[in-house]
Amino acid sequence: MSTDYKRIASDAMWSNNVVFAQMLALCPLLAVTGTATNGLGMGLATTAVLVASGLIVSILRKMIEPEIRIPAFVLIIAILVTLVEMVMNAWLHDLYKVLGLFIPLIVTNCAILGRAEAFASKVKVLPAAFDGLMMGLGFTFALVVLGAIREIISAGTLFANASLFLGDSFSFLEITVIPEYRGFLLLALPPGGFLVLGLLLAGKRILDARSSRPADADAEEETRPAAKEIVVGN
Amino acid sequence: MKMFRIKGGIHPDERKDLAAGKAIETVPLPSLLRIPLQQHIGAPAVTVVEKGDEVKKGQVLASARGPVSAAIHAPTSGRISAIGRFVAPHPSGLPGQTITMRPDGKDEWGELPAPIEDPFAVEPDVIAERVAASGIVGMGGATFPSAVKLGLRNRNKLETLVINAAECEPYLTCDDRMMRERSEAVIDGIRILRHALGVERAIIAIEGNKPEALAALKAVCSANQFKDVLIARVPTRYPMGSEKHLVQTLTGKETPARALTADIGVVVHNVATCYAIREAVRFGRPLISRIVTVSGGAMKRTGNFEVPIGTPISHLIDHCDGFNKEPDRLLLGGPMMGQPIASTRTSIVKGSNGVLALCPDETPARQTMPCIRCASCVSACPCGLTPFEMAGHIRKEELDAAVKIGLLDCIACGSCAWVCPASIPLVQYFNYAKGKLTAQQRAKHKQEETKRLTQFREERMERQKRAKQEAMARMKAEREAKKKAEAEKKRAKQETIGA
Amino acid sequence: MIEAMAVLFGLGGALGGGLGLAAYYLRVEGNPIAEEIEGLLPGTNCGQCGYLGCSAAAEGLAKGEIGVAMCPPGGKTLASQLADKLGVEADLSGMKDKGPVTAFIFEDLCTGCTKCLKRCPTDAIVGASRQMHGVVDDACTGCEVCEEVCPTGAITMRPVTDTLMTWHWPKPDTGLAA
Amino acid sequence: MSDLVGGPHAHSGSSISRTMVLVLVALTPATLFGFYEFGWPAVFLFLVTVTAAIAAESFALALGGKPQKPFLLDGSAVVTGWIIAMTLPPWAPWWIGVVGSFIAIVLAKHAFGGLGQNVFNPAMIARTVLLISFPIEMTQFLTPQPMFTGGSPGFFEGLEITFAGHTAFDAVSSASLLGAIKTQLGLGVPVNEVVGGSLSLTAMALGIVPGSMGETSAVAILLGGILLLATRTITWHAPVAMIVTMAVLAGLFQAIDPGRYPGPAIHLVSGTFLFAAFFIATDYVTAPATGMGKLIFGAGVAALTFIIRTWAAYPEGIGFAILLMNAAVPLIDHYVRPRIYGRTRSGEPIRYEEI
Repeated sequence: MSTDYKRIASDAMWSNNVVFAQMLALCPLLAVTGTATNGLGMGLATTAVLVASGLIVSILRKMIEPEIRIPAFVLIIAILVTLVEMVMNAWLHDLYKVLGLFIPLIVTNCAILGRAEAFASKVKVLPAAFDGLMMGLGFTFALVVLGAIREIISAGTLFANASLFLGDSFSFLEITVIPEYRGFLLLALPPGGFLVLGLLLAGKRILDARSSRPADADAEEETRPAAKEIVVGN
Repeated sequence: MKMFRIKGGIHPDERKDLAAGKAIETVPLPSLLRIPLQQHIGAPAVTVVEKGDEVKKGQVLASARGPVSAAIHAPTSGRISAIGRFVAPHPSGLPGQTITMRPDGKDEWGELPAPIEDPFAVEPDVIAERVAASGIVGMGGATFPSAVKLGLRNRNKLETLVINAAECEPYLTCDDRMMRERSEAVIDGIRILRHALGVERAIIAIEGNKPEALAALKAVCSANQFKDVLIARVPTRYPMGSEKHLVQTLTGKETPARALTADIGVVVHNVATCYAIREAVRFGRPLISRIVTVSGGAMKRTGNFEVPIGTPISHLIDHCDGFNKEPDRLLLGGPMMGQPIASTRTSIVKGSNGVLALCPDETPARQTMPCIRCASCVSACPCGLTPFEMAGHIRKEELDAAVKIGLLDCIACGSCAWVCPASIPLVQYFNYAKGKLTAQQRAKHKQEETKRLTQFREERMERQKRAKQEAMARMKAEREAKKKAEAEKKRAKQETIGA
Repeated sequence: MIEAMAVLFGLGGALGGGLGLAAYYLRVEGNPIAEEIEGLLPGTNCGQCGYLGCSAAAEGLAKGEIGVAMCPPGGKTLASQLADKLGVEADLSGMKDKGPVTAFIFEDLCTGCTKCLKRCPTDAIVGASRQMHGVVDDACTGCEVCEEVCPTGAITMRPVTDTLMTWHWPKPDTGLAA
Repeated sequence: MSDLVGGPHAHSGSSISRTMVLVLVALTPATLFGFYEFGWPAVFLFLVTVTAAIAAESFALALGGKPQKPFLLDGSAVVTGWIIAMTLPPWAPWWIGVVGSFIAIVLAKHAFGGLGQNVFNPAMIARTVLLISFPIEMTQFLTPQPMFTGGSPGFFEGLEITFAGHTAFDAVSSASLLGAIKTQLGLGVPVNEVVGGSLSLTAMALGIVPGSMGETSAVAILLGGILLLATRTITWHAPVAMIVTMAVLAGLFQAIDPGRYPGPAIHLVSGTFLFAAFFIATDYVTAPATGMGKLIFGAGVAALTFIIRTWAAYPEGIGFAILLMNAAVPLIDHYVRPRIYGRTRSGEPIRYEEI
């Protein structure tokens, strides 16, 4: 396994992003991204769990028999999630009320178990924790983007109620993008989540296709003379 | 007579008026005749003449091979100038074995089998034998050897002979003209066929758009008071000429899938086949010419022509003064099920009922659009299929899925593609899929065969190796035994010396 | 506190025991898919894939040691079949499909050395020592083994061309419905 | 000679654009009546919506790298835009039409692969999305003010209503009949009193009632429907199944409690029902392919509509009913297929006992 931190970061943020590339964790994704603030909260909670679980799984990786690794990972994750839930209930009660049910559901977030299984259980402690962090940030990034788009279109605001979550000093984040907006309710509803996610995925594919196109063009350039030779040969 | 409805079907623009009024003409002999050995369904015929042979009209050029095949006879007298591969009358334009013959212009008959004076007095088998010897095949286009169909008598309990005179393809009028001009002979042929099959009655099914032919046949029947021939006027609807649908219209019975109409007691013969059979039975003449409709908007002169088998299509077109404009498509057969002609150098064969030169306003070539699921094809399909769905599967190469929903029950009549508002070439999709499936089967068969061969070879190698080892072991044993014997001898010698 | 620990310990013991038993009794050996794959391969053991025979190649495929585009006699068709069976996405666009080929022997170059004859896995080459050899098209799989062993370069692979018997309509142009 | 072309070499001459033009012709009576009833704002909204549909189509084609000309000329975008306009409240602001058209064409049609590939009826998706997202704008119906009468807004006032959004003009806004029944029932007023009060059935059949632009006049819609049936553009199956099912269900429930359930006549002539029966449920792409399938589809739409109208929150629930049945179409098509010639329904070859 590589401990190329740059690579880990770029993988997690873009090319192997939990949402945009692996298409995991769609349940919390679609459910809580009605606003950017919710997305941010959910994303950070998940990041905390990812970092901690990566750390612990990596530390214990030599002790855990392969036969029981999945129950063991689940146990670790479940305990971490319970801790996070308690922490949020205690210190970020308002956000806790909004996210509610979805905090315990982080346990079943397949991205976390997936990272534990595919990465943390195979590498040293530091890269595992770093990967957890970057994956979490990648997930947060996706949640915030999705939440922001849905929020802007559905309500015309951005990061509404951010102060509830981050404290009053962050109230500058709360922007009303389109004043006197009538609202486009559909985007706040679950179908809106699917629609925006679909469009974002399409957008990513277009971007990826564009960045890989020059290589293809070169390849074509190389094969062309060969084809000509054959024609001449005939 | 009570008719039964068939489902689906279409009413294409008939365009029969282009040639329906033209009496049958004979075409002068061309300078060369090219006679393919594969003019029928089944195994190609085997040549019995050689290059340079002088042949007489009606002489056998190639004989049938195997149970499903048909003999081929010389259309005129002349010299065999070549036997080899030549462009076949087939859409692919690939070559097939062909006999090339140069007519000597004398048109001399050779020795023909003796006419059967009273066909109704002889055993049906005698007639079947004569039909087989005369190389007669189904002349409606399917070209199935007729003698094989006559043999169905021994396999199935037959009740009815249906004469297919529907001629439902647009443009084509060759059967119509034959029934009008040679009605006596046609009826006679039908009665001979009825006798040969041993059935009670024959029903002639004519589409309502041929009233003259209908009247002509009726007149013959009533004049002679034939009780065994019924004439039925079937609705004008394509594809009425499809054997199974014609039988359903007349009897109300559907032929079970993957079965023959004979399984429900009905045998269908084309009306032109009946005429050919009569010629063979009454006069001993083999099938060496047929009536062909030349039509289409791009032809200068249209008409119906009696053409010797093997006549190059270009000769026929020239005889009709050529084209008045560049044809968009040149077809052998009708516009619905006919095949494009790869080259006008190919010839008229036993199954060619028409040569059509269509101009662009007759064959609108249009852009294929996506399917909008309008289901016109579903209501047009006479076989109860869902063509748009089948084509969708085939487009995605899901051939098995297409078979599952009935691809192999498709008769390729083209009704679906005719109605399709998106101009999707549905029939070509189906032909492609059917062909590809056959190719896959062939490949699989070959793979199994080669696997068997490999196994066989490995066993042989193993055997050889074992045999070699055994031989070596034997040799070694022998050597050792010899050594031992020698040593023994030596010892014995020494002992004797010592003693 | 004590209760939480007790519950977790209890659950751990019971479920862990169950898992241990499962790991012991439900062990899976062998690979059933290899046999299915072998059924798809040509079965001529020509060895062009690098394995000793088709059965070994099937094992290799099942283990994922080799890509699906490994069998020249099978061509693109086989590769896509294998990809289906193995449930992998294979990019076959780069794989040039020569289509089926069969061996052809140039008469004037053949010395009758019987080298090809001995190597042909399907006995598709006929002939005898010092006599011109010929290929039985129906038995030839186009595995190219003979081409490799021929000392005079008298054997070449020719694409199988359509005949009236094998030709079928090409797939129509999909038009705008792409 | 041309390249190898497969048969058949004759064609009926039908085409997608021909079909679409027939649909447009059939829509014309209802459209003209709508213009007459609701005046200039309706005309402007109609023009905006259709133009937006064409623009959306062009945009989506460019995005998908498809050729513009054949797809713009096939007329399907115009039909979609036209039908959306028919289902909008006539004085709705312009952006309702634009948003609706883009949702229909880009999301409901081209995201699924374009012409012929969409699972759901684009116009109904647009209507449903609009209804959910902009409930106020989408339920503001008004009492008809026939054109060139005193109550009708003039050309410039019409422009103002459609484009500036503020209704300086004094319109008598009211709920549609189904909405009114729903509200009144909630207040405890029996159906017969609501109906007996202000609205007569003849007015509803003619279309002199509040409602969407093209849906109010049963007579005009029937005229178009008959044209479609006569030209064999549509088959009778889906409309008849819808009407019969609705009549039976509504009749049944009215017989049980006339105070609670409105009768068949009201259900049939009000709202989008007839319009949907002839123009939406018969959409080729999103309806089953066989006659039997269409019957099931139509019956399903009517039953769901009745359920949604009667017991759910949306009195104009036919859009949901259509979309739900659209989702069931692949299933219907899978199980309901024509019997193949020579085979029984189960696909086995026919057997005759005597042979």
